Amino acid sequence: MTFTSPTSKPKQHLIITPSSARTTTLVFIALLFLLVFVGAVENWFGIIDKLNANTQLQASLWSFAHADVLLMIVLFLPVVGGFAQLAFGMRAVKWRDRMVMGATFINLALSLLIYPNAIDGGIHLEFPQALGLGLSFTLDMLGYTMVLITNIVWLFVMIFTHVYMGAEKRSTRFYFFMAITYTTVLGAVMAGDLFTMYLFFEIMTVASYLLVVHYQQEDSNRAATTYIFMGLVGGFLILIAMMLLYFEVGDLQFESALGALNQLGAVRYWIIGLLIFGFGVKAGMVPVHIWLPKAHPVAPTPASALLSGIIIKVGAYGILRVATSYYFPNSNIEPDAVWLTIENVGFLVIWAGIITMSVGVFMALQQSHIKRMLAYHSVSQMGYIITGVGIAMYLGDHGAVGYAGAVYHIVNHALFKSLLFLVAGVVYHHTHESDMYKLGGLWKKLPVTTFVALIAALGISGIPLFNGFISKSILHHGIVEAVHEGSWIFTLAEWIFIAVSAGTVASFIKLMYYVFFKKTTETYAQIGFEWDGMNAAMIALAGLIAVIGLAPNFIMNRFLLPQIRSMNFDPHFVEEVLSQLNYFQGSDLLTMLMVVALGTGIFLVGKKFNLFHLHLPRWLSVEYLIVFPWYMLMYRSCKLIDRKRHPLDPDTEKMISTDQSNPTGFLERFQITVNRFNDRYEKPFIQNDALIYVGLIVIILIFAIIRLI
Amino acid sequence: MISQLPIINLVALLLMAIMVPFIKKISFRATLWLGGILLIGVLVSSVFIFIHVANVGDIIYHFGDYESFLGIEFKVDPFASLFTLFVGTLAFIIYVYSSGDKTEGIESPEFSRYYVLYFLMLFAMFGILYSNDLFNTYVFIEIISLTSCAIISIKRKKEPYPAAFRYVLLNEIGSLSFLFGIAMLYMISGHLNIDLLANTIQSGWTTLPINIIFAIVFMTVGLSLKAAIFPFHIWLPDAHASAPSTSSAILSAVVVKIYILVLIKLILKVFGVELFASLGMDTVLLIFGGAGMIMGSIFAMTQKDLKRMLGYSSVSQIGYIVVGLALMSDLGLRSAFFHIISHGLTKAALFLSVGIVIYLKKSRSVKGFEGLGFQIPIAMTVFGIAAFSMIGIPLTSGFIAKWNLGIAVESASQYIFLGVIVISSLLNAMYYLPILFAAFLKDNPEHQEKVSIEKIPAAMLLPIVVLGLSILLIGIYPNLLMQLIDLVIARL
Amino acid sequence: MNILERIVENINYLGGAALFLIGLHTVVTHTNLIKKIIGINIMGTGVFLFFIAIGNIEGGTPPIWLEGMENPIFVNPVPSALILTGIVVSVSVTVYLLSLVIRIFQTYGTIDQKELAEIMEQEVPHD
Amino acid sequence: MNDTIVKSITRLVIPFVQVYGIFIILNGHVSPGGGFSGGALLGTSLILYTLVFGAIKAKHKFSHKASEIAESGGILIFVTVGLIAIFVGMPFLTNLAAGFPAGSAGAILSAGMIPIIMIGIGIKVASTMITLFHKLIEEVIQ
Repeated sequence: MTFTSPTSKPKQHLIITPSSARTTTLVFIALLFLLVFVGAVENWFGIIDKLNANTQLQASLWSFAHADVLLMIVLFLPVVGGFAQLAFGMRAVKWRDRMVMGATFINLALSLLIYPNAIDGGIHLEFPQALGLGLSFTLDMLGYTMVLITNIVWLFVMIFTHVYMGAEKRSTRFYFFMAITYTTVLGAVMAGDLFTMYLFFEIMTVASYLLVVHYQQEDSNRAATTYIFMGLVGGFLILIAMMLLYFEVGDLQFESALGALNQLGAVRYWIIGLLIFGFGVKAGMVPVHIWLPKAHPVAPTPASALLSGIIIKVGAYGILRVATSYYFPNSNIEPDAVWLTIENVGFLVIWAGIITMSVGVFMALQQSHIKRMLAYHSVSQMGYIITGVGIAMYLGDHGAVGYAGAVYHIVNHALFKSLLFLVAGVVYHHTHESDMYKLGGLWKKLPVTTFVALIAALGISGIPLFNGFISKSILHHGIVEAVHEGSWIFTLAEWIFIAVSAGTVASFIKLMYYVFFKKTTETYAQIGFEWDGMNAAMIALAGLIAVIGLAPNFIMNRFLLPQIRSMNFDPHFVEEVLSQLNYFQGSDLLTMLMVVALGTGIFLVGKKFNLFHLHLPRWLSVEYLIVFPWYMLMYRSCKLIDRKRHPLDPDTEKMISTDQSNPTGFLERFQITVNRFNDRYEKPFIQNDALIYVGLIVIILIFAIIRLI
Repeated sequence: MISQLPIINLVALLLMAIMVPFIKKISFRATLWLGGILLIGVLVSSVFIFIHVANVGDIIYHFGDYESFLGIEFKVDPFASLFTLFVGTLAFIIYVYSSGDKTEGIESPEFSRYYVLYFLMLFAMFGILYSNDLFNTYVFIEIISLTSCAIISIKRKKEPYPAAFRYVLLNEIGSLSFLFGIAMLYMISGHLNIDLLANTIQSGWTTLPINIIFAIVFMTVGLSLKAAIFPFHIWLPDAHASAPSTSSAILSAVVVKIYILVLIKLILKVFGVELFASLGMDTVLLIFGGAGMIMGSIFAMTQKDLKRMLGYSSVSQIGYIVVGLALMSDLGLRSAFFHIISHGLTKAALFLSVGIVIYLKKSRSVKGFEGLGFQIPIAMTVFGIAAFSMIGIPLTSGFIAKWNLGIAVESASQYIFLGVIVISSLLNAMYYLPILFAAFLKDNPEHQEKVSIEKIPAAMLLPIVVLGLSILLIGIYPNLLMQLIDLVIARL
Repeated sequence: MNILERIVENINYLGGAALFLIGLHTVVTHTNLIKKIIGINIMGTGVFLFFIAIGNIEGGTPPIWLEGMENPIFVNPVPSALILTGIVVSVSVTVYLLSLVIRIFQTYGTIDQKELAEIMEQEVPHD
Repeated sequence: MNDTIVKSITRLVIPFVQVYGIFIILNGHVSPGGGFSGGALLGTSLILYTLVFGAIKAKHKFSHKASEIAESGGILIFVTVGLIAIFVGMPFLTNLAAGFPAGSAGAILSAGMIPIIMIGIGIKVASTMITLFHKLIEEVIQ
């Protein structure tokens, strides 16, 4: 008996199923809400004036928007929804998905409503008894910016996920932990003190672990293990810094602690250093970025989009928040010790950012796996943000440009990087191929995807009229400012900045060329174009990228400047320089032209001479540098204890080579070494029960008597 | 009447212990019910005692109506009543669990003996906390060592015997050191009553300092040996591993802490902090505690046997308590008390949930956890909560304990211990997390998609759920407990 | 001379301490489990002797008041009472240890600690 | 131990040992000695019997059941006497103040409750000594 297998599906042009119609409508409504929000904020057609005329309506709306409980609803709606989804997911998958999207949508709508409250000086909420120290939430404009961008990206990614995860196993668990991660991200950015921030940050690490490990394959398990351990290390570094800060300052509210900090010596450096490293782990700062390129490729696409788009930003947000609160110098006073501290640290942070961006882009150029390349670009783009943060720290009260650039770039990067990951997901969804050299010619099959990918690539490369250009030019101004007011050495940083931008251009030309435009023998007959929620979500994100690029002043004037004005930045500087910034001035455009030309050149040269297949020697990898000293220490101490027997197996040399094909991960290697150590150490003691008692009692007696004398 | 309650508690526990062999002849089930009701009664009366003591004042109880310098004296202060409450609560929870899990290695004729030992042990623990007399404390300590050793070796299997032998041997050496210390103190003062001793210790220090040095060193080392403070821990992993899970839970969660409480009582009430610190003993304890925090975790990482792993983890956690104590400040003591209670709840939850795993799989290997999260979801969730508490993830009591210890360590300017806490937490993560991952994220060939809860008796599930919830409760509202601890410290 | 006098004066205490040390030495150096138990007992005896020595008064009588006594010098009764309890404890511990040794001998066939450790190591292979 | 001399002598000695033990228990409050010493003597007499006549015969004299009852009974006597004071409203184990008759000094029936407690302790100690010894022998026989 033979089956006639159905041949490739007949081509379907723009067939809209009811479900895709529903999701598209949702996207449309969401965009409409955003439009109304922008309109209301900008007072188009005199909306606000009309509202003001109707006092009763205005009063009720106003009191609703200023209700503190709204903040708590925005914060806890996702997690409540998450439990409901868990209950629903067992029975009706359809309703679960609707609930996810609905909850996210309501959250977005509510968070838009908070805007007047946030701009009036922020909401402050306290729960004094919780967790001993008390939790507090503050929503100023910086936090609000983060909340809003999180909500926007989350909604579109969730709509995408609805289609994408439809056929996946264990999707209920995925949604549940997605919801918890959502709440924790919101909690971390709404936090009013470091303790609250740490609480949500730590839970976020654990919850997002479940997102990374979702496929439960060998590689995803290993990547996720790296992720959670590095996350825990980061968390513990923050914990130490927090303990020091709490003890020395006595309060963890995000406000200036100059008086107490001035009394301290080196501890001042320890606190800020540990905080930067702790948050830097999550932010993907070199050299603690190693989890990032591992975790992103193995996670499900929505998870990597959110991981790269939102979660790593929380790390950058953390650095920005602590650097500009506790340590923030007061412009009224003369430079003091804290000022000097923050200036020195800021100097290092700028260079950390510069190194991060160059390492990221250099590694990205070598990759063939689409998602890994995007992950390295995340590292690189985080370098931009960290540079901005560093400028804000380094220049003190004149650092407003760096501050604005960093926040602006956080917003922009959230949009285009999540979109790029979604594109990679769509490509994988249709072709089941992630190696960009094996793909090609997809623009005919996936026109919408190609279009949005192009917009996102233009955005990330910093082409004028797209959003990346705006934030990059602000950051560029910041570096120039640092050269003027600080050290000439930042001229070097400026050059690197331009080179990195060129590298970004080159690698996205590469991506677009190999994936979408290259001619290939593969026909991908099975792909038929179909309009669905994924396309709608991606187009919405692409639209936002373009709109921000065309009208950059909206975010600047309505979000960043209110925040900056409320802080201790030099008001003269802010009004003179920052609010007068002209993004499309000649020199910037010229620089950009140079960057594009350089980038194209790099791409052509690289393609011609096969430079994209270079690989670094193993001993340069960060993991090797961590494992090897530890191994040698153990090896030596084992030899000291027991000279006769070789402490480790002869084939352990293999274990320390960071050979990717070797299945033993970092953790296993560590455990094996410890095990040998344990065997050597503890056996002899156990065999002579009371010996240790005799020895120690004699030692302690002698010690006590000597102390007495 | 309320001043008679402590002694009624003690007598009730003792009577229960000796009546078990008789009642069991009528019905074993009746014995279990009676024991449970009795424990509830003891718990309720402990609550009353605590309220009375907190509001009215210490209960001082003279046995046989003799004066303090003649007879045995009980003194129920907030310290004693809080920790009897702690002991009673955990004992009740573990008792309920043990009534469900009757199979683990104990043969049915031994059940009643198990409960005899259990109630005797409780009797002795209550006695230690109430007693204000050193020799009386010694006797109760000996009762605890004997009963706990017997509980370890009650299984008719091979491996517990050498473990129990080592346990008794070392415990006995510890007890004799303690007794030697008592003899030294009796020699200089002629008193065994703690309050009277404390009055004469200063004059003794001027006349016979060498006696006091010997007393301090021998008593500290003896109690360290019994409390498994780091270099003296070698008996603990074997002993706790080979015992039935309920015994391991009570041993690790409560019994070991009792010795630390005795040490605290000695340091604060008898010797005085200054005298103790002037001999450098605080440094010694600090080193022991710090080394234990790290080494306990390192040894735990490499264990193949799950319960041995938990035993080593106890060693590391005892290190936290000892560091808190060795700081010799109110903050340090606060963190030590909090950690005693937090670790008691957490370790009980861990041992009991592991007990369910053993009940199900009849194996104690660290490896066999694949897919267990779907077979016994409740138990593994509680295990997860407890593991997070061990690591110190916020929202669990372990985080608050670490936070308090961190603050205490800073106030004593021992900044290096901040690093030690972090490294130890990280090492904890290294051996707890893989188990959790295996349970929830790896598929087991024999695991069915359906969640099957009904295989486990409710009497085993209920206690661990209570433990898990209380870990979270204390983690979210630590002030519930902190108020009580502050009261204890203020009145100590 | 002075030192010798003090030794003679405190001979009771020194004897107690010496017994304690001898017991400890036995526990640590002997691998035979029964000898370890004996060592524990010797240690205990040392401490008991120490206690009794504290309570002793030269020329004292048993501390029981009978009619017709005038200004009796009693020996301090408390240490004796305490040591009675101590002996009870010591007896029970000894019996318990001995029964454990019997069990160990029955299951492992040896009461030597080194051999025991070897057997146990063979039975539970590491890794 | 099938030696007639030993057996006969043991038969002869045991009653004296036991009577002496009981004497020491009952005179605990008027002369050195007491429950523990007397109980130990009582126990020793039965241990001697076990050594000479073997464990099986000894079991007939003093069975498992009897030992259980005696052990718990000893403590019960002690605790009950102690509890009487609580019912009167005095601390646990209060002697004369709780209403126990003092008697005349030096007589057997004097010192309030102490003789009763001594009897309890004596029973307990004696039965414990025997039980421990029997248990050890059982272990070996198994």
